Amino acid sequence: MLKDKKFTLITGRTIKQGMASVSGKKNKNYKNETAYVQLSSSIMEEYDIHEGEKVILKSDSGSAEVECRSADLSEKIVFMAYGPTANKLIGTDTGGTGMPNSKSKIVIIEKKEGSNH
Amino acid sequence: MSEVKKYENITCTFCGALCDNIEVEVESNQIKKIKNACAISRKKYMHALQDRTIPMLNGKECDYDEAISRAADILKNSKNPLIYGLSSTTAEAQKTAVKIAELSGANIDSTSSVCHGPGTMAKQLVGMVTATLGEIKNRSDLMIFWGANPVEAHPNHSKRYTMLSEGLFKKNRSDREVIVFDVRKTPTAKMADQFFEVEPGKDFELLMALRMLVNGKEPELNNNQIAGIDIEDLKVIAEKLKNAKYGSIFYGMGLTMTGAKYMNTWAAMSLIRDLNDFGRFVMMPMRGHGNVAGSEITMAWQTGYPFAVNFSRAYPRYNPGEYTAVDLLANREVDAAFIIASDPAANLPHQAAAYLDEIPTIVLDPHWNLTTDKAEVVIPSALKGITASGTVYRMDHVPLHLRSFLEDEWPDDAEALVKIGELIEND
Amino acid sequence: MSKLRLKLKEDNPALIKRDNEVIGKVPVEAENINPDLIKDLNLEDLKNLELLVGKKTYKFKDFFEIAGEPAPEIEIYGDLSNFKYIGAAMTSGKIIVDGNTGMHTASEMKGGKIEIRGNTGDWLGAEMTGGFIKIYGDAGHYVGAAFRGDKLGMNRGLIYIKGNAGNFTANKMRRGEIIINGNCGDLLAAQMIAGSVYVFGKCGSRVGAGMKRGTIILSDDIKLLPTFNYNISYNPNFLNTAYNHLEDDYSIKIPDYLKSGNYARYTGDNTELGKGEILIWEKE
Amino acid sequence: MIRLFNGVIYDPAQKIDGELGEIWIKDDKIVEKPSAKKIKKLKAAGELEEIDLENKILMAGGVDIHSHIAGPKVNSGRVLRPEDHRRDNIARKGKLRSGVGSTVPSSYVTGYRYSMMGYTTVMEAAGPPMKAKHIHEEFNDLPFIDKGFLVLSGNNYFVLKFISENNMEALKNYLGWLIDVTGAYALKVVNPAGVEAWKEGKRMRGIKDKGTSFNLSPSEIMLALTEANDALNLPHAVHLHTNDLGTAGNYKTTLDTLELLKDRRLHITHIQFSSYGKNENDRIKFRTATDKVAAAVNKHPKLTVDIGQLVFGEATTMTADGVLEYNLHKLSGHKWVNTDVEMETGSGIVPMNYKKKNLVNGIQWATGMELFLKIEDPFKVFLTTDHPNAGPFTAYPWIIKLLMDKDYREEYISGMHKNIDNYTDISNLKREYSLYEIAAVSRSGPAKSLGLKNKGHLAPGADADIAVYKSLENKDIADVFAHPALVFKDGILVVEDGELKSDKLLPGRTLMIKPEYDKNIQAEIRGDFQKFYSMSIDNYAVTDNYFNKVEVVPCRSKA
Repeated sequence: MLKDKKFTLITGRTIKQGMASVSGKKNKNYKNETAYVQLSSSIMEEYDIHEGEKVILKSDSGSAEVECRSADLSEKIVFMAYGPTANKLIGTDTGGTGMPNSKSKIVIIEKKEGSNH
Repeated sequence: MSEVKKYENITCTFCGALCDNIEVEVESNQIKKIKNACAISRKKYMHALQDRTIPMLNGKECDYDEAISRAADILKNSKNPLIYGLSSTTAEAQKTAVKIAELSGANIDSTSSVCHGPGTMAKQLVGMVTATLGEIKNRSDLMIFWGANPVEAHPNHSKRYTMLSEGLFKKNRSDREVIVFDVRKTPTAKMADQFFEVEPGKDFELLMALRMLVNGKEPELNNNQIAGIDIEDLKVIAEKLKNAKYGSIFYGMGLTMTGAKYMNTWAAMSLIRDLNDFGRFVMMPMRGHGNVAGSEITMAWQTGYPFAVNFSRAYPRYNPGEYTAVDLLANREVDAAFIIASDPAANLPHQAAAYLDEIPTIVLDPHWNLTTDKAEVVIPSALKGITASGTVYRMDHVPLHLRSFLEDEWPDDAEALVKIGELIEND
Repeated sequence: MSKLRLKLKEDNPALIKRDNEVIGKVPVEAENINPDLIKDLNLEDLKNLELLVGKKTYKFKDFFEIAGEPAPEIEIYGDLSNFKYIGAAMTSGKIIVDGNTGMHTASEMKGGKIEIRGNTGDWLGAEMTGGFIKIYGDAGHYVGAAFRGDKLGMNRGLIYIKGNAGNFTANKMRRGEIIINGNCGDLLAAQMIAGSVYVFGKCGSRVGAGMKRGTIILSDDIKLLPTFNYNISYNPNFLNTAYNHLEDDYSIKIPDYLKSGNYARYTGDNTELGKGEILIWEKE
Repeated sequence: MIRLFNGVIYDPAQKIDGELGEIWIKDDKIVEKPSAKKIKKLKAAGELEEIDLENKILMAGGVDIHSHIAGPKVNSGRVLRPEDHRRDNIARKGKLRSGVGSTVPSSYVTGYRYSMMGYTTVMEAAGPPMKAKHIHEEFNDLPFIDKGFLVLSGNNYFVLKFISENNMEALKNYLGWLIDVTGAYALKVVNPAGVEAWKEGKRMRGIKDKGTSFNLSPSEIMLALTEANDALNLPHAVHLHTNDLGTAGNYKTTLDTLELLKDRRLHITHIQFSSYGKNENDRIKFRTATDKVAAAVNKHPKLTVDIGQLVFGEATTMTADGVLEYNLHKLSGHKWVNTDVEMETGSGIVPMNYKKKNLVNGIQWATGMELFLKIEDPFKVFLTTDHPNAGPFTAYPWIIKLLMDKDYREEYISGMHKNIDNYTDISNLKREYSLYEIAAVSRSGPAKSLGLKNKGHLAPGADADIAVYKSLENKDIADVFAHPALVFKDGILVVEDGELKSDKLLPGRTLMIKPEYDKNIQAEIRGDFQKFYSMSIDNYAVTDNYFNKVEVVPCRSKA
């Protein structure tokens, strides 16, 4: 099942991402803390996604497999802790400013093949 | 029996708030107790001595001096190298990195370009009204957090400098009104008196509308809303801004990374400037890395420019978008890279960081990270503020001196850079 | 009339190679590709003119096969997308590039003509004070803009782009004309001081942000900032005069539909002087 | 040793006015002429370098008493203005580092350009104590010149607190401590009470009214600070930037200030900005009021001033006087930086372009010139542009030409606004400075005012900081002073024919003082400090690692 809704991907700090990043970048914990996406619960419902389920996020610059968590968010945005997974989606266009679109990338959500909710 | 030593007023280098009230107890070159540190800082200290890098050449362990001399060779022999990072090292190391950039005709850029660099670009257009953190603590009656979430990124900020601090004229939380503008209800928003949810990417429109209202003009409306906020609410906000005696805005990546990028900050800076016609109003970037402010400061006194500097003509030139790391890497314009105290493989867009696999890359860092995986040369170093001393600049440009309190087997960043510089210079 | 012809060598010192495979290109600073300088040289001097490749200096002969003779008219063949400053500060003569060029093409140009039969990079014609620039393909960001911190962008001259242009086109423009046949990025004419910009395709967001004076003519409807207000719907006389001038003097093709019908006039930016105007052609 | 002979010496400190003579240098000092026997020995050993100056002008190295060259405000100005640097590039040469110039040059270039004019000592005019480490970091990248900084102390919380408690002992100790822990050279007072008022959102006029939450008038603050300055035996007087600076009619405030402090040691800086009259009914509010100000200066026995001469062209105004920069921003519409520093000071930056044809700018220019020409004693008035406020320091040679050449001055005025004579009397002033007087206003005077006993003169014992200029005959005066024939710093030849000769960076000294005070003051202020500053008092001091090459200048012997 595939929906074509578009979301703005917001990347940002979380306290756990911060704690993990100073506890060893190569530890599993850092990877885990930067490889999930937060969605509004209504979007989770609409897409029939369960807490902890893995989905694919896609932008015009790349895609990433991430775990879903529900959060108090507007339906227009999805949130990811800043890190290597989110950076697969961001793309390198800086529009002449040096700054990539780290909080304004448009993404879509695809359910993982074979997931059967 | 080994002796327990106690150190007070140690500065934590994790974030731009640079809390300088950390207390540590040390025994047998190990940290035994930590006081006053936030959750992130505590982890940082506890992990400091683990996962330490060793000198490596092409994936094999080597002598420290071998790594240093290979680094010098790479920089010397390249046509257009990039030196990048700098935000988590000392001013002494930053200065020396600029010298190496000059000697090797390199591009030098800090993490500022993907962080608060846009705010600096905006400052170059309009200027900026700001203050040190203590000034805000002592005087500010209205505090605004815009696209900034210090509760998670600068955990002790509110206690030391803002909402919850004790100031000279403003004593506690009830002396201050707090408003948060963000695209999501962050933990910081939950501490505020009011939270306004901004439509993503519409900060510019919102700030421009506020400028109009503050100056007694009516913005043009389509549906009585701007950026998802009702015009009547906006009018109330504008009045509050005008009536503040000493207002303050802390802004984060929510302003610098979205929509109009540096023009967002331009709009905010213009608004704050205008507000000084009514009362006093100041603004402050919530600088992320411990010494990212220092990277702009040291680069500026040596080159005249804050970041995105090119030395191919043996004098400094400046242009974000041209000499910035993401552009240089993504456009495949550099033929070598020297990463100092930073982890672009984790923090830059994937395709930009991936190019580091293809060119000779040197990493100078005390810990293994995702970029050390890509490095031809790894140079270990001592830990800033733990096993190495030096200078760091807080988000409000207040300098602090770091004292070391543990022993290390590796020289610090500044020393490594001095050695590389000498090898290039005396060639 | 004599001409100089330069053809870029396929293998040249700017290529970044890894295991003999080209993985990137170092920028080449080519401000010496300038008719003012070249026209009076002998062939030997021309071959030895310098090109800066990153920090290393090379010569024209390392990069180009040279034909013809030094002359005020220069034709260049090849993909020069990593060549910066071609025609920068030129005051006279003519450069034709059959291929792409890189950043700062014709920046600070004072006179003469430059024609790129491909795409070009950022900062095209930045702070130019005269001359005619014609781009057959797309241009990058900051067309005709002011450099970082400067007060004035393009100040006289004309830039015609047949393809698309990027963000910050006409940033702080002071005088002159920019015509974009295709689409344009965000923040068109931000902080514009005066001059005219035409966009015949679609336009990104935040047109005219912070503009003081000047005129922006758009063929496609856009969402304006809340700092602009609507005045009137009319057919401005001066526009036909301007269109005729562009067609007659510069052979620029103006879409016929724009020559009639009404334009909606907005003024702003009302956080600044508010004397800038945006004219948007109204579909019937 | 080095022997400089056949030079025409101008050394006002020794009252030498253009006498042929010679100077002996050993290491970094000027020394007595050795005995004939010693000279013979030196010659035999090849250890004597003799340089024939062939009637060239010989002066001590220049001393700038007031210039903004390092620290947070200057650096913020650099960042603010990429357009200021873009066309003024200096490439790396040998071991000389690269940089950029124009009104706010990078640190290395600042050192180069002072040195290339024959200046060897410069005082950074205003440092916020809390950011003193930054100043010292920059000092270590500021080659070829000796330097010190003036620490801001006119609006500090503890200053205001102790004065309002009438606790003069604590005030004195606090100021001693402040100088000590920041590595400063002297006390700088900027718009006393007015900066605090700006931070409180208030405005003040004159020096008598009380307007801040500390309930103090500028007069009370100035009286207390000048008293404490003397009690500490500081080598330099209180270095004052007056209240109401830059506003029409402010000469009254300046006269009131001079009257208030008529028997105190005092230095008023960039007094040009403090000497404006006012035309109530004219569209142009400004006029010069230099007659009255110069008369008061001439009368005051313990006063020195520097001018802050305006220079037409680009400038970058920067000062601790926050409200002044706000006013300049409102007036010009130019970009504006303001930084309030907790518990201590304010600051602001606004770029300017002074235009020769602009009447107000012309009046400001004339105000400076008139003061130069009306203040009688050249040991009382010093050459500055308040760099980069009224113009860049690189304009000094041009200003010297204006002072020395009446005809040039008159010709220059004829190209200014046609109504300039209605607002100024510069056209009536016929005085011309002599080389002796130039040496006084650019070397001996400022060195004496600063209490720098080894600077500004050529007597044995002085630092071997020496400038040699070509003879003025048939030459453009400005060109002569812009391109010294030779410059020695610490006895080392660093400039030849106006070009840097040294191929490596020669570090200058950091000048500081260590006044006596009661060290218990730190415990006394600790409570308030820990509460109301945002950093710990234990991290406040500039530690020794920031000092590369220091000279501690002795305080005055006790009266």
